[in-house]
Amino acid sequence: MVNTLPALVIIVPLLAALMVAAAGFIDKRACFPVAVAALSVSFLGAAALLVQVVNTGLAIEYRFAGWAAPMGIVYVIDHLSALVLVVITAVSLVNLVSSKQTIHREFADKEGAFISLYVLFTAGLIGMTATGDAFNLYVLLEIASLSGYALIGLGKARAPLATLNYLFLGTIGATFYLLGVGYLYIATGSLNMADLAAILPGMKDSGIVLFAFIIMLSGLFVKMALFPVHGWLPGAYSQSSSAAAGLIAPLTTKVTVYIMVRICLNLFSVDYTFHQLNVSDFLVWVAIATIVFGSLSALAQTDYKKMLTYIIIAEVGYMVGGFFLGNRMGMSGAILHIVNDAVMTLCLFMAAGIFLWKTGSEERGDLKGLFGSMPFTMAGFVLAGLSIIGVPPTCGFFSKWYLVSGGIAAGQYAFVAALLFSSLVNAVLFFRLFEISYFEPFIDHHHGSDDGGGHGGAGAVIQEAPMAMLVPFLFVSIMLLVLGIYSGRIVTNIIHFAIPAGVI
Amino acid sequence: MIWQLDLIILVLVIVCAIAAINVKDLLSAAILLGAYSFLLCLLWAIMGAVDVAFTEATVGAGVSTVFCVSAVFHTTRRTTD
Amino acid sequence: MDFLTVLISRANYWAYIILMMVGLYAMIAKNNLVKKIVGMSIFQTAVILFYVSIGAKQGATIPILRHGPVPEGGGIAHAALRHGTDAVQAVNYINPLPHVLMLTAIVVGVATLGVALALAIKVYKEYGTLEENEINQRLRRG
Amino acid sequence: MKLIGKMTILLCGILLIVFANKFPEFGDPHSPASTHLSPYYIEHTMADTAVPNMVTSVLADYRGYDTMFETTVILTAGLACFFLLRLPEEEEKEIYFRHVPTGVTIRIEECGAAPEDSDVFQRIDAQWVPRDIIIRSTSRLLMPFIQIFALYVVAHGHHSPGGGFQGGVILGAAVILFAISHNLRTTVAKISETSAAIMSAAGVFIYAGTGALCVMLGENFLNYGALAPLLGTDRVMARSHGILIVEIGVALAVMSVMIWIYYNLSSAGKQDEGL
Repeated sequence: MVNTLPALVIIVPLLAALMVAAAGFIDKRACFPVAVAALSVSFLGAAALLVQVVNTGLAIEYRFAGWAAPMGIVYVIDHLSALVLVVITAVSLVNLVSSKQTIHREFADKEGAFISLYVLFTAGLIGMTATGDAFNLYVLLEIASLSGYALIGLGKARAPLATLNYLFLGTIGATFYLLGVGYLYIATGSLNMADLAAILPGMKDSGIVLFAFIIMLSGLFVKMALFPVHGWLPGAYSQSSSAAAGLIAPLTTKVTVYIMVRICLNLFSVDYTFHQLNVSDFLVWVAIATIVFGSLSALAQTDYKKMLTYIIIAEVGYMVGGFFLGNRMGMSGAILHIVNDAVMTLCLFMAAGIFLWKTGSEERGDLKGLFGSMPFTMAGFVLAGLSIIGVPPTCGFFSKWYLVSGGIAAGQYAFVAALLFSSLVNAVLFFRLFEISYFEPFIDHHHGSDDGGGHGGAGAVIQEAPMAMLVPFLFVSIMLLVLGIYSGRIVTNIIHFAIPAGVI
Repeated sequence: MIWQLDLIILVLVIVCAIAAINVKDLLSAAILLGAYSFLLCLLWAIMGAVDVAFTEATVGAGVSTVFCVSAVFHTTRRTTD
Repeated sequence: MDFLTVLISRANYWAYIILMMVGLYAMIAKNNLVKKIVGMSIFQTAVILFYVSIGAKQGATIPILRHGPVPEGGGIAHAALRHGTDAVQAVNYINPLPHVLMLTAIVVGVATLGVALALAIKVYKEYGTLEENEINQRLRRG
Repeated sequence: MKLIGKMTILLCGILLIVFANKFPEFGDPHSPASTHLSPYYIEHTMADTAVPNMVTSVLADYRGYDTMFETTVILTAGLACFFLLRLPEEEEKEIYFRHVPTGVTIRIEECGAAPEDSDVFQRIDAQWVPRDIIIRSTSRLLMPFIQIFALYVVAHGHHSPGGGFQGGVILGAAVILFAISHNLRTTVAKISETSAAIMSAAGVFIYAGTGALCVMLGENFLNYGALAPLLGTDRVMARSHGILIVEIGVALAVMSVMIWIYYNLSSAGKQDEGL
């Protein structure tokens, strides 16, 4: 009996997306339940896969069309991809559930198309994570990108222009990746990652392979918004609607980092990436520049959604830098941070969505007095802020701890300093937000009245977000604590096996 | 494969590409892009990639050009570069 | 004659690089959004040219097996086939794999083109121009 | 900015040319690309799938999973264009009609009663231009031939160049030709946007559903061999038929998405007069 779980994880969302696309023109009410059901099945499948992989300790292979590895396309689910799959499906599901009303209000006629693109985007990311074929990854990357452009493109007034820039850079990135695959193909004649990994050690000194490595990584760097090529990210994400931002902001950059990790570790070996080529120091410096740049730009923003987008850029720097430290601590930190950062970013963007719903604006000043009127939401927001800063019981602390220890072990003190600097900046940013929302009185823009309450909005009436938004949000913010408490287990049971034995 | 033909078409392809991005009229740019795609289709046909050539002839030279023209029709032909 | 052999063996690779750079130049340095989209299209097709060049094989025929009645005294490929499918020699047929990959890439290209043009139309509706510097001026003014 | 761009491009170009000199000779039959994987496809396509056109067999069988997502990419583009561009239909202040036999244009204001859109009274827009009768009749004459050729391309993809994509695009092009030579309203009246959208989803569904059927029959996704009992043939012929089924799905999806994208692009989402 074949284990069909790896196929189900992606096929169910794909079929659901098709049904939703058609249902959008027949009966709009069917769209949302079908999408939620499909994403739930996908999430349960991913969780089951993770349990299977952890219990058996072996990677699961699924052969599409029944052809064995180099001839056909296979899915390979190992510790790393199973972990990322769970994160992708969970984030997508929670965000969809929480933004039901927003989608309904913002895209009245196009609800079906939006949900269909949403599910297609998720399916693309799932496929990118699970695939064991270098070219198949490109196709799925394009699905995720195209649906991402569409989701972002229908936002605020400047969204189309920002999205068009994103599309140009995204296409350059994807085409560079495709070119890299072509170089590998001309050198080896194969497209399967495992097959390539077996052939490549024999041609270490080949210039073609070197260039394939360079161009694939540069393509991915464009896609993940590393420092010199980050320009598309802040505009695109801050102009998008909150339902789309809550899906795309947490996932796109993290999955791209995951692809980078996978290409460096499983396609080109650890030996090639870290010993044959002396690029890791250079890339750590690029990451440091990204962190410093992201943090400084975030300081300059008054629009909190734009501030969050610059924080995302800094976080990309954490992960890339941590990975290229080249030791076990740093890599564990980077991989753990993929998980934690996805959840933290989701939490922050959900909070931003609730604030937008409440105040109708994304200016920092308009958060005044929200502690008084939305105590639960603000409690969750404080947790998310503390996690981004890296305060102990939350998950942000643990991944940062691994990254810092990795940096010290590798002797990269500049990286450690950049991490601490960025935490400091985050502290400044978030305490400023807390201050505004705690001490300044709430102004209700909808009714144009100032309740004139004292500190903490003593006279304010509690007016929480609707349950459908609040419950998922609080669930995610509690997950921040849970992930923090269990992060030791995640590292020893899953991430430990995801890093090849050669890394010390 | 006849290499003389190959070289001539390669040169024409490059000329078309450069013309498409330098011409001062967007409608001409769209048409030149179509011509570029069609020349590439010829190139692939003589290189033996018949299926790719067929697809490029229908998709690249056919439908893409129509899309470009309709987009130009709804925006503007004017360009400064 | 030496230069000529080098030219023949490398011309396709050089041409793909030139096309790629032309496309990249248009995407980075051009001011007009539709010009950038045209550049993007050229950029993507350059990679397709590269892949198809990988698949080329001297002295081989198109990747469709000769089937049905075989004429008397056909080419090498036909002669090999006269003894049934077992005699198919890989040397006689062009590598089909890059062609398959590039069918996918062409389709991805037209999909991206469609979405990009849709966005360009939206930008034009918003700002009334396709020139980036004019759009930036308008944004700065208010 | 422009200077930096030019410098980067020059650098990239030089780098690419340097590395390109390390490639195997152009057309070398002994290069890794021609010796590692591709001989398997060339030598086994007949025995495995009974399809002489290797490109079709690799496209729809060995790497059929890629092709399914390729079709999905097209669907995504259709959805994206609709999502980005489509404007809600609203009542216009004034509408124009043209009385076809006399060529008189009638303007009807908000309160007036509009005639039915028919052969006699044709709804037009302010920027209407007369359509040439020669072009109209010629394209009407050509359409069936184009469509027949497209069907041939779809069905004959096993034995000659062609297949679902090419055939689908040609089918779509026939409709686009009709829309260009007549006008968009006439075309939308024949193939509505809703049916184009549903057909494009259905086309991909045929592909993915065939795969899912194989899973239900207890084999791997897209392993058409599992369909053998249903089709009443042996496993090899079942693969050949399976390829035909998914090619039909691809053709349906590609045709309707091309039409759908054209509807939205050519009218900037208004779906009125069109080009």
